[in-house]
Amino acid sequence: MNKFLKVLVSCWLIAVVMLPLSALAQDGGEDAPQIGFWDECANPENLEGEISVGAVFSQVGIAAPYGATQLNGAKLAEQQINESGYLGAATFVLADEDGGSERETAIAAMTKLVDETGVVAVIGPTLSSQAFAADPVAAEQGIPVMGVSNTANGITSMSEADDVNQFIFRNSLPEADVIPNTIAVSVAVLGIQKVAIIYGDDDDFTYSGYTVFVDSLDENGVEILSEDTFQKGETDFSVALTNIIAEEPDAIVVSALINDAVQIVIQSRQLGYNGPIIGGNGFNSPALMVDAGDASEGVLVGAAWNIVSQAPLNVSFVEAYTEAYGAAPDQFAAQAYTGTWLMATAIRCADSTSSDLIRDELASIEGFDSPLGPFSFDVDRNPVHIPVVQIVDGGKFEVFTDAYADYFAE
Amino acid sequence: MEILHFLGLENANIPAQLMNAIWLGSLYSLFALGYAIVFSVLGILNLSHSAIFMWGAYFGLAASCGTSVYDGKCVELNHALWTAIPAAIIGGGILAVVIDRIAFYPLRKRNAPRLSQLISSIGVAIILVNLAQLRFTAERKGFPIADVPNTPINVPNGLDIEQPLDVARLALALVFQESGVSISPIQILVIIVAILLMVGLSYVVARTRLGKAMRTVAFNARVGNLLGINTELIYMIAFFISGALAGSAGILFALARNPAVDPFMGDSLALKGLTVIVLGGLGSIRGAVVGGFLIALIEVYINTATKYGYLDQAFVFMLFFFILLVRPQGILGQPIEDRA
Amino acid sequence: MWGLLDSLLQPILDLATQLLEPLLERLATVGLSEPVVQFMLMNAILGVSIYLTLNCGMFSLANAGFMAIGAYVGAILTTQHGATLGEALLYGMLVAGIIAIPVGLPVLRLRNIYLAIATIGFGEIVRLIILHFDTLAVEFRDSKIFGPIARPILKLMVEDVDARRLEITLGARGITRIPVYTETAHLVVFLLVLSYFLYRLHHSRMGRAMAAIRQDERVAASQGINVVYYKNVAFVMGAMLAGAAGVFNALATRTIEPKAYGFDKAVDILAYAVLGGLGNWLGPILGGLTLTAIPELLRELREYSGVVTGVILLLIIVYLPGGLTSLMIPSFWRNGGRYEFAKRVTTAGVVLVGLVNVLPYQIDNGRILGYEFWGLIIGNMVIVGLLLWVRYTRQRQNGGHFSLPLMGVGITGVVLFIALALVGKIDHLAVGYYVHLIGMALVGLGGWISYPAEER
Amino acid sequence: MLAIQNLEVRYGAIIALRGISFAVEQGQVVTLIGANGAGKSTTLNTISGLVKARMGSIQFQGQAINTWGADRIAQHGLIQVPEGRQIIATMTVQENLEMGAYPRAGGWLGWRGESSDNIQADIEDVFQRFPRLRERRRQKAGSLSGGEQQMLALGRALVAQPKLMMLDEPSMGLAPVLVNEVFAIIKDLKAEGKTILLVEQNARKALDVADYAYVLERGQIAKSAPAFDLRDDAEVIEAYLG
Repeated sequence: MNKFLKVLVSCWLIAVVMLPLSALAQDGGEDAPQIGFWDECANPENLEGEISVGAVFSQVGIAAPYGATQLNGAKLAEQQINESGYLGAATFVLADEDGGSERETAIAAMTKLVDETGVVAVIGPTLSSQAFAADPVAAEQGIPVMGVSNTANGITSMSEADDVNQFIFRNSLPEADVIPNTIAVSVAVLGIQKVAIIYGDDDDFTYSGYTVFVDSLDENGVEILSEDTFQKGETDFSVALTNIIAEEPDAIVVSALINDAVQIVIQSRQLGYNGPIIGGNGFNSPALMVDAGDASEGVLVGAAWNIVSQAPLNVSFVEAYTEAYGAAPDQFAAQAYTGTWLMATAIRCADSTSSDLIRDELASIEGFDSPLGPFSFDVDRNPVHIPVVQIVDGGKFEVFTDAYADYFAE
Repeated sequence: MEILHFLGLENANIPAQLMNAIWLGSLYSLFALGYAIVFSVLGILNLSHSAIFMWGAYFGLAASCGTSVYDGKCVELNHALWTAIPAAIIGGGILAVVIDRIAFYPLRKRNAPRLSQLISSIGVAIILVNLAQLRFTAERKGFPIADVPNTPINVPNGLDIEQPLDVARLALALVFQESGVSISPIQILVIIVAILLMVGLSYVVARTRLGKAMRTVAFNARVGNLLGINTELIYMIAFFISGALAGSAGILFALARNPAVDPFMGDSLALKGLTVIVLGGLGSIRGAVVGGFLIALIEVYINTATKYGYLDQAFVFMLFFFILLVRPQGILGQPIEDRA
Repeated sequence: MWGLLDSLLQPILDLATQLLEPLLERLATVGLSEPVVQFMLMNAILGVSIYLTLNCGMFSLANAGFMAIGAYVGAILTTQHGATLGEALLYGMLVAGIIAIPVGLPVLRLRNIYLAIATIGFGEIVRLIILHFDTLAVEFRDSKIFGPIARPILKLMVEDVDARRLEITLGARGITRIPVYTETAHLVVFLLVLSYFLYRLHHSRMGRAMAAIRQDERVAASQGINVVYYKNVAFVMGAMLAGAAGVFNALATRTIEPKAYGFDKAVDILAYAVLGGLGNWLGPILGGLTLTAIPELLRELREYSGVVTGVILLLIIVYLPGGLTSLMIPSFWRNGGRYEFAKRVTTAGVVLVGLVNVLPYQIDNGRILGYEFWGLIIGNMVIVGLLLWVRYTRQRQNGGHFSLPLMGVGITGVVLFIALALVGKIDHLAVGYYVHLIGMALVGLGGWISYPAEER
Repeated sequence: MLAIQNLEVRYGAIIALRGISFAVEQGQVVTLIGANGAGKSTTLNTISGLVKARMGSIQFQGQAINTWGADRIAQHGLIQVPEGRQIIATMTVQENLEMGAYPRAGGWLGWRGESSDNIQADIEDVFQRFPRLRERRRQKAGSLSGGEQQMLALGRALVAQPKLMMLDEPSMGLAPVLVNEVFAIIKDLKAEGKTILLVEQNARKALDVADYAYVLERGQIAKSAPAFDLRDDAEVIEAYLG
């Protein structure tokens, strides 16, 4: 009997686990935001039924924290698009598939969306390496795919065949665009002469960030005292930071994702370092202030999106997101939200579900007003918008200007 | 100075780095001890140990933060901070016992090969990590920053030296400040708790009847049985201790490195723990402690004194590989027969 | 010579492609798209690679490392030298095999857990070296001692050896723009050839020697079997297979990165083999196929799929000790005469489930059942049930019993279906739903009845 | 004291014991003799609870013990000295003897256990009996010679204050001089009134010390008689005494 019970219990476990724990109820936002090409493109007349746009975001594995907010951002956009009747008679359906955190899972998700679900376009996947593996699956079949968090070099030119590349877009500003600006501005304002670098060397995002940092530091004539590395999952940076602080740098330059960034900021402050810490896109999350608290004061963040930007579209996005999910959005959410609206805009302007037409409309989007600011694609389907340099001051991001020149002076 | 130059340490902040090594070593040892106990008593390499570590942190978090952790970040404490520690220890212990009953007991009863036990521990690890992700999401969580005393001890500005405690604190702070060491009260707590647990455990294993029973069962479970030892009970206790150690390591780590709790927080320690127990000698309690501090020291040294800091993990694994080949029983281990 | 081989192989590959087409279409309808099938096949090869060592009694976890080596060799050859799949495969396997020799000689003296740990260490070292290869290459090139040796080797990998920064493995970013050469037909043919080879191996002198070593190394040695030799041969063969899987993997995913071949992968590979069963070479193949398919089949469960995968792994290890293939080994189905009734009940259940699944699925595309997606899971259960039935009509002896797996299958089926109806994945009003529930309940009941009284 | 009825044991498909029955009375020395693989050790292990019987009953002092765990059986004074001594090599001689008294001391917590003075007194008795152990009490048991290990194993069982001792091949692997010594000890124990179930391949020696004997053959009892009678039994002489 005993054994039988055990079998029963084990099997029951499956059942229990599969029961839905919670269904996230979403209240609709009342005021429709003024986002979108309402005037630039006429109301669509030929669209009807459901139009599926795929979304490949990581819901499990190491990239899941980013995938989760991405999905939130995209879903918010989906809801607004449908409530505002942006696509006329048609319903915009976000067909989201879990991309996992590996290349194989992203390929599988992408293939499913393209071959089975029959999507007209795809947003995602979360990681750059997944994009390299999975984007061509869609692009080779002439389905446009837009990365909303892929920052590695060469995303939009990944294929040998240029007609495949034509279908690959991204709206995420690569580190190569964000970081030079950050370094130039901070060197100009603070007069930095020597820095130490610490970066994650087993992640393509942080590694790319590191190489760009080195190049732009060189260009600005800043001396690099030392380079230290860490690997994903390491949570103790005290050894490297102790070494760095012993070198007395003018600033610590960090290329890390948010979780590591928070730890590095906290630990360097704990070790007695009070100077500027310069980070890239990875730092651009409300978690920096929430998790690091006072330690985050004086952290410089170069980013594609600024949460405190008072641009009306950004304010309404932040409000709507916070209301729907009970937490402030991060950059991943903002980019996914904008990406989804961009895709819907391309569909609206194409007034067709033909992937080719959608691609052409997407490529020709110019001056699209979004939470990211006025947005355009360049000829290589990379985003064009102005990166910002922010500083954490008084528990929130502020735009970093000349006014902060004496901020770090004793 | 000569010797420092030779070692490449002339520019290093040696006291601070030594403190780092001690703190890292305490963490590694505490984590590896649990690994070592289960291995020595049952011969199981329990790869779900790092998942217990992670769940221990969540247990602690849930205990002092209440239900708010489930849905979002913990903004304020529901119960006192210290409740997190016993919750993690007991929770981790019970979890380990449950794991044993579900994943190892049936296999043990059947005399299944060790291979199966390794796999079933992997299965458990997969389940636990995914459950944590389901329950708490993959977002990193932590205690409210204001509540955790993890600002470094330093000389306060306006000090009231009338209290004897303050004098002690001042003295401590002065020593730290002079030597360039920066350490927070919580880190000191970790080191103290780790050392207490290690000393206590070695005492239990070496001196008490329980320890002797555990050693007997570790040597040969059949003999233990014939001597009147309830081996299953001993296994249960061993698993409880192991889980409690993992849980305590988890919560202490979560406190010291607040915020640090996410479903993957055990990943990097899983392999490191393995390295530690191999280096110290599989199944050797003292070995796990020595191994932990040794690995921490090596890491710190490579990072501080050489330009190959990025290779510190590779060095550790090379050493690990080399030790296995030359002396598979580890530095302090008993000679083994498991070798051709 | 290469051209000749190519022209010989091409018709076979074409034929295989044609034959596979309907099968792939059928699989795609249940969520196993062609890339997924490819990954299943690759993982089957990986399962075999570890099986070769396990079959010799060696508990090695080095194969993720060898897979990484294969993948990087394949990627560098195709991107830098324009190699074909065949060439990449050949060199990938060769390099992995050559590296396996010096690794195997010292490491294989260890046993059991010790060997496992040492090979985990090896895998991590490989991953870390690949991660830092470019930096290390510069170090070696500029070093006075190693420079002369390193230069010619590096010349093979990169055009400009004297560049300031060498870009060979590209660290964490990994190699991108790898051409996609791997086709399903390649993998199927490779796996078929491999199966034939394994089949022959089992009946060869070498196969028997390896089996003897697994049984008892000392006895084998005393019978004049060269233990060290055979163990190393098995290790090298395993490494070459893992290398081959790596090449296929690299040439299917367009990009590779070191972290894809870390400890997690090593553990996955082990799970393929053990899940499938180590009784014979079919086990790891079956295990690789199944374990890769499960998460995809469970895709609809989304965030729950990880837990379910873990539970399935655990259930099989705990309740099906010999893995999936043990269902096919006669001794598993021993039973006594008192099981006649149980047999009838089970048979009825199997027939019900089988009918309601297989026939309507073909005829009505699953509409009678109220689902489409879950066809394959159900199909698997039917196969399991049929296997049970076949086995115990053929073999009725004393000793162990098969009640637990039967009950497991039955209860899982029932629970799964109720749960699926609850989450709304199955239309619970469909006739097939109830027929299915009853059928599965009967299978479980059969197991319960046949459960020996004294062990209840 | 100990009564076995119709005991049947299987290892998978292999039948090790095919329904054997025998009894051991208080104060008796009973021996089981037979060839390798006849099922002698299996019998002892089944009584000790290490192996579970498929059928049959085992009664000890009127209680059915066949469903008990090995530890509980040992706690009730049914102590086995296993084949090959099996002393705990990693512990000292003293610790080994202390482990013998583990159930008496009240298990791992020491609840309701006897005082350690009592136990230490019994350990001293063992040292009295085997003075060589006293000299080596602080040594690791693994460093003892074969004969010393056998004495330690016997001593460890004695510390447990057994109601019935089961000795599994005590003479195995020992030099002839030591074999004589071991049997001399068994004779002493018999003289002290201890109840012993002895399993031996050395049938001649075993029959010399035993009161009653059973001959096991392929899992069945082929013969049973007072040991004295079996010594003269032609078949037994041919088969085991040669």
